[in-house]
Amino acid sequence: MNSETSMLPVLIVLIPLVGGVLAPIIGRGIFGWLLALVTTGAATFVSGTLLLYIHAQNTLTPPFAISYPLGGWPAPHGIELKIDLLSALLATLVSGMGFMVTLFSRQGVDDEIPADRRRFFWSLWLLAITGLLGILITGDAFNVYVLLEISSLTIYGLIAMGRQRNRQALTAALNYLVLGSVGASFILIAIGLLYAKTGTLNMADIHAKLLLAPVDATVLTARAFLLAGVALKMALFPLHLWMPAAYSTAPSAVAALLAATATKVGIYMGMRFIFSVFAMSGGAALSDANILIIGICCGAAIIFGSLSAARQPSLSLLLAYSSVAQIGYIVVGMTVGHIDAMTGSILHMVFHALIKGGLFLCAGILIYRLGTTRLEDLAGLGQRMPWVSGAIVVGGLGMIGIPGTAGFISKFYLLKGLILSGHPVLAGLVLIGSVLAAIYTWRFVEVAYLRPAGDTPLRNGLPFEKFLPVLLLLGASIYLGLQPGAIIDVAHDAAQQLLGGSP
Amino acid sequence: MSESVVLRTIGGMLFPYILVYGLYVQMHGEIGPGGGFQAGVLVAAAFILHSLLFGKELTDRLLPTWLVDLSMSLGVLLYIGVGIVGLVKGSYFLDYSVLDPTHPAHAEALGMTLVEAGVGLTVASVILTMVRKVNGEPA
Amino acid sequence: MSDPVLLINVLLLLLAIGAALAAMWTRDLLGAVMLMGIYSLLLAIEWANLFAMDVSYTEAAVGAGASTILLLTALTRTGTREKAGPNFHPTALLTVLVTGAVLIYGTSDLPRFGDPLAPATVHVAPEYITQTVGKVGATEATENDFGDHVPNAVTAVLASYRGYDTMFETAVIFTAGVCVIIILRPLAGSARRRTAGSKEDA
Amino acid sequence: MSLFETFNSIAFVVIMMLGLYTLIARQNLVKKTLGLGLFQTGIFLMYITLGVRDGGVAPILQEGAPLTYTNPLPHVLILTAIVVSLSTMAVALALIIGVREEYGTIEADEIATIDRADAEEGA
Repeated sequence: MNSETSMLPVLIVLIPLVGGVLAPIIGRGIFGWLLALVTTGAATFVSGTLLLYIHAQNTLTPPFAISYPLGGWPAPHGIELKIDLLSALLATLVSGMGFMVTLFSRQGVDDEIPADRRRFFWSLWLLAITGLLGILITGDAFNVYVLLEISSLTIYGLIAMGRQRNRQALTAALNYLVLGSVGASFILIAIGLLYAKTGTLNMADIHAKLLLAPVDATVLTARAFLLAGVALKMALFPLHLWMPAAYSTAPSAVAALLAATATKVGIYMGMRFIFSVFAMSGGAALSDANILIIGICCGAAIIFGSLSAARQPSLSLLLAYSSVAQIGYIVVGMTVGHIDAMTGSILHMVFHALIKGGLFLCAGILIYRLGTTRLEDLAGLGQRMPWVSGAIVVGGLGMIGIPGTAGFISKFYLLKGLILSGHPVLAGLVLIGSVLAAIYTWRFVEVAYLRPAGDTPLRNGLPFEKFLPVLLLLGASIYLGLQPGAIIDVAHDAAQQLLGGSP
Repeated sequence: MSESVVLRTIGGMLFPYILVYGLYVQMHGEIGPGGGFQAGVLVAAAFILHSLLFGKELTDRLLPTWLVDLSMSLGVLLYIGVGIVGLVKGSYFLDYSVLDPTHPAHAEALGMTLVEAGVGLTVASVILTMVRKVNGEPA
Repeated sequence: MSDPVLLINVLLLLLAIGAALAAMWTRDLLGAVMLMGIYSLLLAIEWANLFAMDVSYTEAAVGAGASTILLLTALTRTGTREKAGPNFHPTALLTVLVTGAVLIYGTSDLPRFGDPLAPATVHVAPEYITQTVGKVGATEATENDFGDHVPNAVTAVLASYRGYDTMFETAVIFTAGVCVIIILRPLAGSARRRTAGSKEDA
Repeated sequence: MSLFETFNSIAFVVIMMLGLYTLIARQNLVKKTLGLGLFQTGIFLMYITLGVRDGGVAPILQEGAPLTYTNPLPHVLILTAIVVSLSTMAVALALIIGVREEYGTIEADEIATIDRADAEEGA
């Protein structure tokens, strides 16, 4: 790596961190929003540059990953940043989504957050993004825990800001705090047990030491605690209970940010630990019993999440339960350890972030203009707000996985991988999930287009800066559905790196 | 504010000693147990004692909210700033040895003193803020 | 490990568990907080007994000091009495028994207490003690990374070798401060009334 | 292996589970927070136990006699974890005070009843 690009890895977290710490000082009025916009934009630029660089290098000399020793101390004594294709791809996704949602939220934040607290709101906002980005690029197990706590604490605070609209936001935040802290503590226990067995905290080093030692009770327990903790964080059924309440009561900008990024980072942690730390020699990272248990959880998530989504009274809750189901898809793909399924899983993470982020932004617009997302208040929305309801339908089609949308590509790879690896039942579940997604999308279509317009007053016009991110996100999902070559290439290479067992 | 003259007198005498002890724990971190975090808690405790004895108003005048809010950020910024020096001088982030190229080992110790000071500043102001806010004091 | 240390270790932990049990059992929140303070002090002594001096200082300052102050202050606004209710909770018991059994199983293959050949003792830690890690790309082996300026190995690891972690640790406490400000900044009255009030002001 | 040497393993599991039980079984939010804190101290004990070494003294290096020291790394990790635990507790207390202002109670089951009533009223 040449000298100009050599400091880029650390800049990914440093830029939003500095922004987050400066926000309480200089973030008054419009400056908080500008600061957030500039820092997330810069972070997107840096991580995008790294993604292109790593992808190019990986094509030349696979597998390629950047290592950055912090403080100049070599690993395993120091902490190193380790950026491979998956890290860079997701870092670009998270910072890019952060940028889009920030672009969206100026008026929303003015609307939903009291003036004297907005600079602190932007501080938490940027620190949340810092924590999520940090998890993606670190190569140190304990560092993951510290960054996880930063992102979690900020998210509790951000959800609690929904209190202005709905007091349930406080209990939702508190429930999430309790479950999230238990999850993080489980991860801490797992890291401690691993440290006892290997004497190191560097992920690559732990992996190397684990390969030399026999698998014993301590390692198995560490894996069990790690999976349980990560499942809590990514809201995998049946540990999803905190999520719908948190998503539906948080300020609309926060809900969009969480849906697009936070659970994805939880899944990334699971992938990273399973395949880069625990993977046994030969690549079989999980035993058949593990796959059975996780498969059951994912199947239940897909069925239960979709069915619940179809019964929810409001669009926000519908979207939240649909996320429960989508997490099932992503996890099922990574569990079987097949290259195509993993590719599908990574693609689905990206596409779901784009689509669900866009849909939650639409919900944000509804709150901004109607003050509610209750489905019965959305009657006749197709005539009253044609652009927004059109966007919601496009997003819904992507969730179903209609050919031509991005959702089709990722589900195609998921199905292919699941069938080729000999899991036809799981493949069947993915198909059933698509049918159920059609049902809950139809609920919205029925309300918005087949019912006479309601009389809830529209408060504001449709601001362009709010609709632009929606257009960009959903447009990207359509574009990637029609021209999927490049992103499939990246996802495939990332999956290969991950399954190769190189952290 | 405490009504008891005895408490106020003894507490008032203790206050500077706790502060000095906090400072000692802060500076002593490289040699013995202690460091920014423990020192920060001690300093915050000194000011909490001060406000219990002499009333919130006096402590607020001594340490107004804007100043405490500011030092919360400044502590972290000091830490990051020391790290950025390494970056700017062409080495790695948080490499303290570039602070004094002629004596790298000495520079390491200097860098650690500086970042510990940042930790202490942030911890002291955050804990003071937490207690004030939980106690329901206005912004 | 010498016997007195082990004996004191067992006694201190038994006392601490006793304090924790009492704290969890009582329905008087004020009492529970004070018992947790005592528990923290006992732990602080236990950390010193296991030669973790810095942890001992911090436990005393945070567990017995800062947390107790925060909890007591919070109790003045939330009430100090816990509602009476059943102590037996089948779901909780089941969860705890399963988790505890898995953990006990997991500890069965841990290295012996104080084992000088444990991986944690022989792999990375020795260079932290001798302080001879040496920077990336250093041409000659350093005799001592800090030139004997930093005899406290805990501080050396905390602020230098793992300084990146500590930077984020500072950011965590900063975050907590901002969270408390953002959640608690307004005073008495409900949130909705306050927003109505602030609109009138504007 | 004597009981003395396995005692710490049992002790930290007992402490963790005591905290976890309180966290789930008790309805009072402050009590749940105390349970969470207790759970976390159990993890601290686990880490510190890992660092112990026969004949080791506190890792404050002294010149002269070659001494054996306990492992400083777990101490560092637990210093960080203590800070995290304090931060979590502070945020939890802030949220609980907010809940008390909005709902007038800090018992989880009563809050759930109020939330259900709210939902039915809205429907």
